[in-house]
Amino acid sequence: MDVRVQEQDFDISAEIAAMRSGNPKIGAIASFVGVVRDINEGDSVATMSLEHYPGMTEKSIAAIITEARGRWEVLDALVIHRVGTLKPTDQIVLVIVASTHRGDAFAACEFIMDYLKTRAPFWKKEITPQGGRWVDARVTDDRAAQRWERDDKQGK
Amino acid sequence: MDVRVQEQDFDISAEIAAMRSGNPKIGAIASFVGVVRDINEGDSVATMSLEHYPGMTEKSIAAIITEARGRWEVLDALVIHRVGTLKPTDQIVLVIVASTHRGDAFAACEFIMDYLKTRAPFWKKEITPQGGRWVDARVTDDRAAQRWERDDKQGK
Amino acid sequence: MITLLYFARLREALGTGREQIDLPAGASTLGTLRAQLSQRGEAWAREMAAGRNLRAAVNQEIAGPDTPVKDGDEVAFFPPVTGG
Amino acid sequence: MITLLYFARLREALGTGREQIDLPAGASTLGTLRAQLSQRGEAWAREMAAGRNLRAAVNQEIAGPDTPVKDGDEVAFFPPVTGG
Repeated sequence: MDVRVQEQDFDISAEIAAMRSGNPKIGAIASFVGVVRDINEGDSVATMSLEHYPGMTEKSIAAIITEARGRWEVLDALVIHRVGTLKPTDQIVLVIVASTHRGDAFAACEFIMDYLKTRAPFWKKEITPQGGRWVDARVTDDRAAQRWERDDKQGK
Repeated sequence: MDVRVQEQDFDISAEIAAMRSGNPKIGAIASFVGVVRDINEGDSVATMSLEHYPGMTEKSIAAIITEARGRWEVLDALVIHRVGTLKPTDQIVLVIVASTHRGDAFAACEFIMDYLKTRAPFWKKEITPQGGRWVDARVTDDRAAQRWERDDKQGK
Repeated sequence: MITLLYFARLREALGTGREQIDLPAGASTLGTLRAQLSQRGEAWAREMAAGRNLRAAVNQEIAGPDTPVKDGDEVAFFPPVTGG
Repeated sequence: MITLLYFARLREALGTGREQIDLPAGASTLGTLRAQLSQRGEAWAREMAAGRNLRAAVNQEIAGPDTPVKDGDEVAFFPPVTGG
């Protein structure tokens, strides 16, 4: 289990290879890569700047991974989140979850991503030709995270 | 949209990079890597041999991707399935789905994987110290694919 | 002539992966073709038996017992798939 | 002394990202601390207003208005997060 916050890019092949060689019980690896889009609510984004809360960031992501491990079989998990200046088509975030079976890997990976979106202290600022603009939190992200809470109550 | 059946290994980083540079609308990339496990129903697996039905394989996977595109927003998708001899910790299959938002990417990726498991004509043979043994189809795989059919009927 | 393909466990049990035969008289569907093939001998009777969990495709599309089979078709029999 | 941290839009609006202050008298919870800070001037009143959608953490754990604040704590205020 590993959490990294860094300016440099990441290499998903290398990370998956390290996981595979580390545990021969792994049968399924689900992953997610977030990418800077060139269009966000109408304006063209020239660059994007990512700020975070050092210390709390790592703790909050580690707590999300711990929660995922309590719900699904997680043999290994990795979250890398980039900070600093990024441009369209750049990778922002990587979540990898390895499990024995794919159902657990997919669910835990999506859970971590949904919770990270609402609980990990990162803030995006878009730098357009019109100036800088802090990105507003999306209601859909809150809903995506709340899904997992409803699942709990219904015992699904 | 691309489907490849090949003996050689694949590089998920290179495939994701090609997708990202090809479409600046991509914001979310969900992917799945299937890995040869060293334990399958109790025996230790020395190697695994994968056979397929050339022609039908590619067609059936392309049809699964087309179905996914009808259900979710899919900006790009790639399936690579290896055949021939593989050993534990080797990569077997890669599914990558790119979309604007992560919900679509995750759902379409899991859907493609579940359908591939029950509809694409591949057969695994485990070669153990005790000899060769064709892997039996799993009931859990049928159930995983049927989930998506139930969703249709319920209009979810 | 039709092309018959057999895969995986079935290919090994029957000792062949591919053959070309004249469409047998009365074998106008996948179901009747399978019944005819099951009369070829012991291994065929066992592997093609009606209760056997076998899948089939006609011209590379998944097919059922009622799927028509005609001259020139490619017909494949195989166990449930286990890829991924 | 407590450490106060401000992030993103809030940091820019307040013109500061970090300060150390003596815990104000009567500010024993996050809610009362926020009310005190809102009296520092126009930008503070606007950004710290009760209706403002602001999040906070005490010692790097998400906290609510009733969370106790004591000497030595690290208290952070920030807008809803937008990572990933």
